[in-house]
Amino acid sequence: MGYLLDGLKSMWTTALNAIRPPFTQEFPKVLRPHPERYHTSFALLHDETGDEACTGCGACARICPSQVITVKLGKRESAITQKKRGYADDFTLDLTACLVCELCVQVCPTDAIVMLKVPELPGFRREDLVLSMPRLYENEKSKPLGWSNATKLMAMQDPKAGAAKPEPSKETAPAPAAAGAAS
Amino acid sequence: MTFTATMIVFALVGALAFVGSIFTVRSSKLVHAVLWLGVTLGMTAILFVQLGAPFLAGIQLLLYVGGVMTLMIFGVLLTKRDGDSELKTEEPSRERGALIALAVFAVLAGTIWLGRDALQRTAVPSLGTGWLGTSLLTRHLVAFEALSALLLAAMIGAIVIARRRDPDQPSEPKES
Amino acid sequence: MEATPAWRKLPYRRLELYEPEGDLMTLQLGPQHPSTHGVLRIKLHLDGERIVKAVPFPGYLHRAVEKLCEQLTYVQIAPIVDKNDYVAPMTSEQAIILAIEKLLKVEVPRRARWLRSALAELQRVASHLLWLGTMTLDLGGALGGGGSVFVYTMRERELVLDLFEGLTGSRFHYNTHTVGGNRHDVPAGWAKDMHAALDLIEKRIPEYETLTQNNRLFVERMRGIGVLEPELALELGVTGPNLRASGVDHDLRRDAPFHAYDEVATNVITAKAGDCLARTQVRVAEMKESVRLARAFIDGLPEGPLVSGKPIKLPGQFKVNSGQVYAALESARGELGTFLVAGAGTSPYRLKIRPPSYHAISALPYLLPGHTVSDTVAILGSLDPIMGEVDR
Amino acid sequence: MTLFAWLSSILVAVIVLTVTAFGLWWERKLAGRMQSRLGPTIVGPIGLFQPIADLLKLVQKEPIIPQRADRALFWLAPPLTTLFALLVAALVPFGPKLAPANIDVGVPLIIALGGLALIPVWMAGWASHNKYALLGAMRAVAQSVSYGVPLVLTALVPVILAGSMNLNSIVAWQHRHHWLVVWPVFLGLPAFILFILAMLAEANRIPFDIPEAESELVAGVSTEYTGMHFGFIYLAEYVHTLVGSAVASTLFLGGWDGPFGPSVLWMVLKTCLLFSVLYWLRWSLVRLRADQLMALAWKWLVPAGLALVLLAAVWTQTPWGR
Repeated sequence: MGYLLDGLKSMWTTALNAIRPPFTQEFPKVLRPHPERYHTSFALLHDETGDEACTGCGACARICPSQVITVKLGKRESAITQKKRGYADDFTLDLTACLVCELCVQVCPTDAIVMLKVPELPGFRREDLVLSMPRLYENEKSKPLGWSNATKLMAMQDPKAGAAKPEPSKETAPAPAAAGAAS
Repeated sequence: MTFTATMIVFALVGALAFVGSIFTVRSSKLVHAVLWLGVTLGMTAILFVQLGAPFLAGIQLLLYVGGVMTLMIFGVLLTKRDGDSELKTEEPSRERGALIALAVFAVLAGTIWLGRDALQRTAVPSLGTGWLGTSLLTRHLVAFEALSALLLAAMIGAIVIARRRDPDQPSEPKES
Repeated sequence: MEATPAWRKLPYRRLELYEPEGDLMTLQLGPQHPSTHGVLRIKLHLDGERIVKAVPFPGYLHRAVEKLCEQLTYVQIAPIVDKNDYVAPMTSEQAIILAIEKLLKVEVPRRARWLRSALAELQRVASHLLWLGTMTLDLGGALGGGGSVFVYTMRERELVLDLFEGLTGSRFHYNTHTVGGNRHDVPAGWAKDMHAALDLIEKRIPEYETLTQNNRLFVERMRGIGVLEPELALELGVTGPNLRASGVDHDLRRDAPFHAYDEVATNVITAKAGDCLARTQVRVAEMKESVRLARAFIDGLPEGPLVSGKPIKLPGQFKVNSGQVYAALESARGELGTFLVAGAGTSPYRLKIRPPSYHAISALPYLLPGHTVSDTVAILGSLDPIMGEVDR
Repeated sequence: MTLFAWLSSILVAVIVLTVTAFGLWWERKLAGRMQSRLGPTIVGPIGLFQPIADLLKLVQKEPIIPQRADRALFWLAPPLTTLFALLVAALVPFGPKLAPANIDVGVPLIIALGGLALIPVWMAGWASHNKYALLGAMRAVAQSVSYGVPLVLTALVPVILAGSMNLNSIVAWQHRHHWLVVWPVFLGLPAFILFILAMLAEANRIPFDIPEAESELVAGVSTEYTGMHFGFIYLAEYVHTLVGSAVASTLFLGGWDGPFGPSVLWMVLKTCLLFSVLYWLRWSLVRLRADQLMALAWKWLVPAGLALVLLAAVWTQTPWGR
């Protein structure tokens, strides 16, 4: 009898879940809301003067754990400021092997590379997932940009932020409930 | 002699039963033999229906096709999959078998031939399952119970044989 | 010479009693099988449906992560090892970061430690939820009650992943830990979201219990199956919930505190029986405990900096020339340790990961014999191995 | 056979296949909602044509035969599974007149034909030359042999009470008296529950679907099958469950008997309701182990069934049961 009772209880539970609204959505028709920090693909930015922000320093290529970024450094005169500075002659990012670890964004000294907030990343050929330099600059204009850039990430990780408050020693650690909720 | 639908069905079913029995004997694979036997038994069930004994047909399906076949299947599953599946028949036994089959056929045919007048005269009464049950539990009660006791004894015997353990076999592991 | 203890039994029954070709059937369970949790192959010698001998063959998912890490600098390792334990990437990342910090002698700020603890507990909840789903899937099939529990637990796991996404921007491979702290600070309103999600999970856990460990049909499949004796478990190095279900009171969160576990007391959950049911009960109870701990850690999150050293700017910014360390933490599956030998400069000379799953599946040859094929999936599921972690 | 009998048998076949097709859709939709999912939504309005899309997909697929398989049996088994499952449907009365085969031994014949469905399943498992399929076939045989007994015993309860083995007479008896599950409730209800359990086991449904336990045996007997061959085995399971529901509602729930309206409607309604409940059960429970299944059959269902048969026999001799 206990088996029957437990079976009925299980059936009750599934019935309860059947009454609740479905959790899944029809993917292409309904897109789930993405949080602010959501990131997928990449874009290269122009700086405030309208020039290409990337200086071709290659910091992103060096930090990348899976080595998907290749940068070719070139030096030439800027068309806008007329100053000679570094440019990326070629910049390729192979998304097929990208870990989306955001390290390249963090190390960029000029906030040139950022990530995108596009909902999905499909591609049917390998070429669709290899981002060449024109495509990266195209992404800046056509796609919604992500939240993070190097300045913001660095500010968040600043060791001196909030350092004014001395760290309480372990003996006087406050009870968990005493400290306020983080915001 | 006119050919009615019933006769055509009878001829077809009878032919299939015959073919089935031949293949049961002649199949080189044990599994095919069992399945052909199933065909034969199933066709026999249809013959029962034609003879106005649907209950017998149902029981034939339930017990022979359902039960006996299943047990044979069990037997096949317990044999090896490869190697042994080719059946070999010794030559002398084939002749003896044919002789026995012929003898059985002669007896059956002779009985039918001798009783042909009686068969033609008496119309088979369509007696229901109720009549069958009543007669089993009144007129043939002793025979019925004797058969039950025999089957019970056979069952107990089978269990005893199956439960005998080889002392060399590893004991069951404790599950707790 | 002392006598062999009773628990040190042979990992298989006496094979020589069977004809090598006739009596036994060899069944290759896996590597492509619905319930080997990835690509584990188990060679089963069957007598009917009863297992006489079982030999697990890991290695089908070997990706040479340890060797790869020797080529990478310290700051690049964290996103790579994320992929080891693909069910709980957060703790797999923390384990490596702990070892690197210990090697480089980097102090971690208190805020980062509390945040890491909260994340670890959330990850434990998510991991145990997925485990419960797959475990019931093994028992009930994809087209049955198991499938229902699986979808329910995935639904609740999504809530945790949503939280992680809100914090780090990624659902799965976060790279949120860095040497000396965390990369992402808690966004506004995140704590409130977390409490809401945990409230929901806490409310739904009794439903899973109704469908699984309080359901007699489920219990009958699990009770007395795959009993892991505590001595054998200790001998094999089994840790985590599998060990605690065998009655050994061992939890690194309490016994060798890392992160901020020395500041918030952990209740260690143990069970006596050591069978599949005990492992289920321990994990479900741990889920509730983890919900409590996660709340405590996020409520008490201290103010202060998130990173003590420099944030990552260069691949080779951390240098050390000698030393070797072993650092371990209690992941959802047990003691996830990292042994790290410093090379000259910015890369490790040798990195060895001690995955709890590997030790858990090493118990399979001892647990499986005597059980049936149906029990195989129950035992395997209850040990909660993650093949990405086993094979690395 | 009269023209009317031919027409009614065609009508019943059409009803069964239609209900099965929409039963597929209904089950997926039901399962979806129970699992917090949407279920099929794309093909047709609210995914109504999903079974047709499934069928088209299965038909297109290449039939692959393992090299060492027993070709003849491998080809023959899947259509036979569906055939045997459909044969049972011919015996179920859908109305006082709408019974394609209104024969006196309906109950034993239905159980016999239901048991026959085992043979093609075993053929499929054996012919596949696959260890998982063979294990599945072995389990199917053992399970079917065990559960045939309680199935017969519980089906005997309405036979004894109604005094007939004709399904139509049993329904007519329930029409004159009460539905069996209503009165005598202490006989009808337990017999109904036992019958449902045994029927689920015969139809290989959760919690008794161990012959094709996909988490243990990959897919059991259907492991090696592709395309429409798999489709036949899949369809047979549904037809089996559907016909089982129809038989159970005939024996215990009054069959075509209803307070108003056409009898076919009531029969289909009861069958579909029972079908839904069975699928509700399916999506709520985990499966049993093979030995537990045997223990349940021989230790509980068979003794209980025997006791019910005895009780029913005694009941007919009491003043209330005459």
